[in-house]
Amino acid sequence: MSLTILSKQAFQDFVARMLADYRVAGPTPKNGSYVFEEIHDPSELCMDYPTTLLPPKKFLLPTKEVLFKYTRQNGGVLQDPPETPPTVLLGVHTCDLHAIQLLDTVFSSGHYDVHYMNRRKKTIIVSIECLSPCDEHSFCKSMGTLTADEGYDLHLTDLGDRYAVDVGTKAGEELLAKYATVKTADKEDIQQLNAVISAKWPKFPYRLDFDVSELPSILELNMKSPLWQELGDRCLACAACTNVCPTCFCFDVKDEVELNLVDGQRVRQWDSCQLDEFATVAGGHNFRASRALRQRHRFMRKGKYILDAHKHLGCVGCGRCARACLVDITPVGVFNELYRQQEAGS
Amino acid sequence: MVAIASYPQTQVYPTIEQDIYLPYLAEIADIRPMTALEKVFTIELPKGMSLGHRPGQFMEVSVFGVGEAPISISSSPSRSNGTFELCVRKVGDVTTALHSLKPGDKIGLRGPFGRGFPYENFRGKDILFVPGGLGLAPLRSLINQVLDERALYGRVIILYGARNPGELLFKDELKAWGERDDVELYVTVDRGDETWSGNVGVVTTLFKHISIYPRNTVGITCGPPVMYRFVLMEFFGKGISEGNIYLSLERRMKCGVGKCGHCQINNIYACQSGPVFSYREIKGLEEAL
Amino acid sequence: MNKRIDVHHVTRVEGHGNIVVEVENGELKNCRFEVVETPRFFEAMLRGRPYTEASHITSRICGICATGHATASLRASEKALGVELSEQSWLLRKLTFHGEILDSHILHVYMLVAPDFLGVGSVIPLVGSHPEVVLRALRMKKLAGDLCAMVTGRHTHPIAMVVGGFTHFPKMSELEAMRQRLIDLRKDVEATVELFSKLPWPEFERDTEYVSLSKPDEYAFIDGDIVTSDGVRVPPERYKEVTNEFMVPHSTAKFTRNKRESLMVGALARFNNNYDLLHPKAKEAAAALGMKPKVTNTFLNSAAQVVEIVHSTEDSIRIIEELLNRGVQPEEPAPVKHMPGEGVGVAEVPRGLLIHHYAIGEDGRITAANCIIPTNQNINNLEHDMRAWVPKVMHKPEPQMQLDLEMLVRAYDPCISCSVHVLKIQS
Amino acid sequence: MSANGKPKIAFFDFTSCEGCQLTVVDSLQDHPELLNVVEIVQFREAMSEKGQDYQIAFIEGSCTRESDEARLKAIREQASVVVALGTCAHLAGVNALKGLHPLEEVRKYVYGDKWEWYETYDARPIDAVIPVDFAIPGCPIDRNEFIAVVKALLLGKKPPIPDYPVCVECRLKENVCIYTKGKVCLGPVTRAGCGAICPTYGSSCEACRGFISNPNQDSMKDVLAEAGLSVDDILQIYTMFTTYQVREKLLQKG
Ligand SMILES: Cc1cc2nc3c(=O)[nH]c(=O)nc-3n(C[C@H](O)[C@H](O)[C@H](O)COP(=O)(O)OP(=O)(O)OC[C@H]3O[C@@H](n4cnc5c(N)ncnc54)[C@H](O)[C@@H]3O)c2cc1C
Ligand code: SF4
Ligand code: SF4
Ligand code: SF4
Repeated sequence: MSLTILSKQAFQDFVARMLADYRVAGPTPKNGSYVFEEIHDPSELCMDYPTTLLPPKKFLLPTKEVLFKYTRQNGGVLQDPPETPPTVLLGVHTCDLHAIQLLDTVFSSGHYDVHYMNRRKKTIIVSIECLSPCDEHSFCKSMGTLTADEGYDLHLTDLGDRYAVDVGTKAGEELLAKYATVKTADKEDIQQLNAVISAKWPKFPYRLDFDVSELPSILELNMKSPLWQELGDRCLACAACTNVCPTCFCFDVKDEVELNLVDGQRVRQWDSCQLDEFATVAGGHNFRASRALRQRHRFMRKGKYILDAHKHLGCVGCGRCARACLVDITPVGVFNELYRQQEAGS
Repeated sequence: MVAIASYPQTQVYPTIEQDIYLPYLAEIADIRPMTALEKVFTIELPKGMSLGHRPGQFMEVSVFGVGEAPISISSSPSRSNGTFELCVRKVGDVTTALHSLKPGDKIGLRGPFGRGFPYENFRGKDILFVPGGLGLAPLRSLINQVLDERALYGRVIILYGARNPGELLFKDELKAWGERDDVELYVTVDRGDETWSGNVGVVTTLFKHISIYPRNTVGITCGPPVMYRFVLMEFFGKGISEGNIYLSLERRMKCGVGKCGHCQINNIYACQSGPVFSYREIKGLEEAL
Repeated sequence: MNKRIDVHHVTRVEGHGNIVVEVENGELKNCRFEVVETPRFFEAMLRGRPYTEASHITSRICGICATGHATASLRASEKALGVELSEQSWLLRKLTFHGEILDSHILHVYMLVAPDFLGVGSVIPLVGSHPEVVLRALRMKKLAGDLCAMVTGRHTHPIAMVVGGFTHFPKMSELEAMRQRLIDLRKDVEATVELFSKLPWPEFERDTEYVSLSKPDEYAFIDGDIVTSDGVRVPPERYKEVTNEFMVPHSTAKFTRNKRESLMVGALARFNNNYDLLHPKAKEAAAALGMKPKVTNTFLNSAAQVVEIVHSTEDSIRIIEELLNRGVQPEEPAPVKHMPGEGVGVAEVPRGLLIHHYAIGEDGRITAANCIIPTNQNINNLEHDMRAWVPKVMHKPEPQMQLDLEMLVRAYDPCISCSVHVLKIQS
Repeated sequence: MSANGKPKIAFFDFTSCEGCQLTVVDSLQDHPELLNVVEIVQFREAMSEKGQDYQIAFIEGSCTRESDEARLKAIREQASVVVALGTCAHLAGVNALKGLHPLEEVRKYVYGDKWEWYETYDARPIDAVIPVDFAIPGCPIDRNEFIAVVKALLLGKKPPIPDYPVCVECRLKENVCIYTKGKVCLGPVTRAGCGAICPTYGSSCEACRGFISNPNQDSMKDVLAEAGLSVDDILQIYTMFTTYQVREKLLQKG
């Protein structure tokens, strides 16, 4: 597909026009940080942002959602949950895009999850190329998520006064055709795009001391590392790490009921393997009772288990968990330390 | 790590667009009190529907307004014709709500889920069942399946333990099994009382009563987490091979379909790959036992 | 004629108080209002705590006037430490204070006072008999609570108010929506005035010394001089000259008096002293309620609250419009200028004049604290009112007499749990 | 049950600010239909009627004098379910602050030479006097949580009081963590359920809801120390609402 150019002004118009037909969400400032939020005017967007507090995942897997409604009378007549509106997600970084690809696999394979997939099918993703690292915590380059070849409908690269637009899907192409005034890239545009992309890569450091393809085996060999206990001693079990993670997808399911005690709804909401009760069963037995075991489980999932099950790594290097942790437990620190222990041991 | 085999699975949600979280309604046909804590529910399926389950599979049972809980199917496929049975221990919200229901009330169902016992592979072999406590509920499904096609199997040995005589489940059936000469049944309780003249001691103390030919024996156990290690040691002590040992594991479960993460044992989901596993499949899993 | 009225725990008031009245041979022998609330010792607890905690601790003196306590507490620290609030902070402080006045007055006139006039024991039967009144009350009260929550997070125990300003700022869209709701509220406010203008207030006159804050340019709720209807005017720092606390054995609350045998604070005192500065619409409401200063019927304290409901509604709309015009900018709290320090914070909380007085040490911890609560100031006056009221009602059957006495108590809107949280003057 | 089948509930107050009862009144603003499913038979703050045949008792406030114990016991006798309403009742709350000073000195400080007129002892939570079935934490309680607890009790479920830290709710609300602003917060060890309302409004969590069952206090103290707090400072922030809890822990440790 040919490369398209969208001036920044044209981008504003593009967004403004989409707002008539779509729920549009993108990065917006909040208290000195950024969040993905539904917008009502293009001026609310800030496309050049470091990272957001929660990942854009929340639009596909809401922190809390209704699975269905019931009434307790006559044994419960079931009704469908409310429909989600067609949505455009703007300004998704490539790390988050990789995470969404993982979620797509999780929720479409095995038992098909209509709730996630219905939303996903109604969502158009306009991602954006990162040109400089968010901060010292991002390690996308090490995780291979610093760019993406697929998973987006449209992909933007900031060329200063305009965006270069890669078209990834038919839906993206149609969106552009319907709402945007574009021009085809000329030689100068392409030269500048090449220059911008070439200039960006060296700005991102590798932060893992080993190649990411070794990560699963490093983890597997370190099931019994003393590091887990150290992490368990420090961990506050506050679940900040998993709650801000773009790939975590564990959830809890609950029944809610109205005060008439007749009508109600079954909801699911984000849950975390770091919390005490996550693996506790009747009789009080907890299959991962210690924080050490739970931290191990978390990192095993990120670097190995999810890969085993879904063919995507469970960590995309966004660095959110590292930023959120009050006791400095970071994936880079943990993975590098395990690698060091392994090297020292062998 | 050993790959987890997939046995023939019942396809409950055949079309992809169907909602895996949406329960269907079924009626409670009968409720039999078992012990102070357990009741057996006979569930009548919607007309024309058959469960088509395997022994060892479970249902997600809903009481609307209260929640959902995974419960093993306690009746055997051989005896489930438009109805099936659940044996429920009252321990929390959903199970208490179930206990307060009456015949004719409706409940919500999803499932059957999980991988049951590959009993076709047990044919021709001797089977040693070791249920502990509520562990009899899922194993009863398999035991009755085996008894209903009794000729296809070798010896059937059952070692059953409960905490006290009052907590023994399915007493009628235990009696009937005990009276059959093609079933070897031993029952024990941790603590006896004046009504009890049988064995006293934990379930592993029953192993001394039996002798088996390990190469041709399948050992199957289900019970509280603390019990597994000890039963396994007895199985090994009797010489049963890892591939011939089967366990049904309990985990916390929310979705039953491999998404919610609660039942994860290292890299596998107990609800999908289990709850029935051969020991060989899980022995490499740190968190399994 | 012998009668003994012993209302053990007056209901529909905040906190625990008992009425004890003994009439022997047609003569009033004994007449007491006992405060039996458990003492809480807030003053002693404040010692050693950082001044930054003081407003959070003292708001727990009273769940109804939590915002009032927090405000007086913050003003005491701010005065002590030389903190100057920005104009925006003042607007927000006043706005949330109006929310408090509205919330408390609505609760009082509708849920605590109105049932007496409608002949029922609580607001609950009114749900069946006068649903529109109850729904209106709930609607109005919800708005008041939401107004506070918009600024400070919640009405009971506000969060976002700190020494020097705020930690959270309402969004323009929230202000706009609130303005609209307040404008829509006018209908309910009018209906309230109408409802209360028709009530048969008991006839009872007893002049007393009315004490309140006063400011030259506004109907004073936060800061101002302490003035009395007997012509006294002192700056807040000299509050002791007016309050003169003393203790009586039948009460865990302290009593006060000034020029006369007793004094009164609250909506009626504010109305009497600051009538000229009321919003014109509030003055109209006063006319509809048949009130013109000086009003000396204690029962009309509730009517004065209705007048203030009008005033606070209108003034809230004005403040929000000002905020919308100037825009709301997140800003850091104003800085502390000096430490140590000593300061007095005053506010006209729903039930009257509230005074917090702190000494703050060099390490920012409170070394001494004193707090004078409106209800304390009123209880003495209440007993004097009772003495004047009993002879008028003692011929009535006991239940009616008891109700009449309870109504007098409720007219004060006493906040008894507040009143025992006395923080003693440490001089 | 009353004749109409509605369970009867009653509210009682001990040493408190009555903010929790007020929150109950506030919850009626959003949920007037509460009155369709329960019958309130006692609520001194809001009504004069007094019914004695209640099944569920909500108790607000701490016990701060011996003479209150009998009243508590009488409530326990009558009610089949006793719920502690708010931090005062649940954990003794701010009332326990006075216990940081010698009792006699505190009494004299406030009431001078009349100190003996007023009976008092160190504030204690209700469950130090009578068995309590459930507690609704918070100073004040959260009105949605109150409604959720009532619904659970009516359905025969365990009240849905979370046992995970405030941080969970705080992160899901996308608040900027208080620590990134250079201030400290007790969210990581405090029981959630309030919607992390304090951090949401820019203020630190002060643990008004008490601690989760299994907090990592050692690590928490390291975090606070790293943020520049002295041992004294740490003790002070740990005693705002949780003096009683902290003392119990210390006593257990011996
Ligand atoms: C595959 C499988 C088969 C089971 N078969 C049976 C059976 O045949 N009969 C039977 O009585 N029970 C069975 N259980 C156990 C049963 O699911 C739990 O006891 C039940 O979920 C408790 O639900 P509740 O709402 O009554 O309790 P809750 O009120 O939810 O909780 C009570 C306690 O159980 C824990 N718990 C919560 N959810 C679960 C969960 N999903 N699984 C386990 N523990 C949980 C809680 O941590 C709490 O400590 C089975 C469990 C599994 C995983
Ligand atoms: S817990 Fe807090 S709000 Fe509730 S009564 Fe006690 S001090 Fe008041
Ligand atoms: S502000 Fe407090 S509650 Fe929120 S995440 Fe940070 S530490 Fe946790
Ligand atoms: S954030 Fe903390 S202090 Fe605030 S209400 Fe919640 S638990 Fe209480």
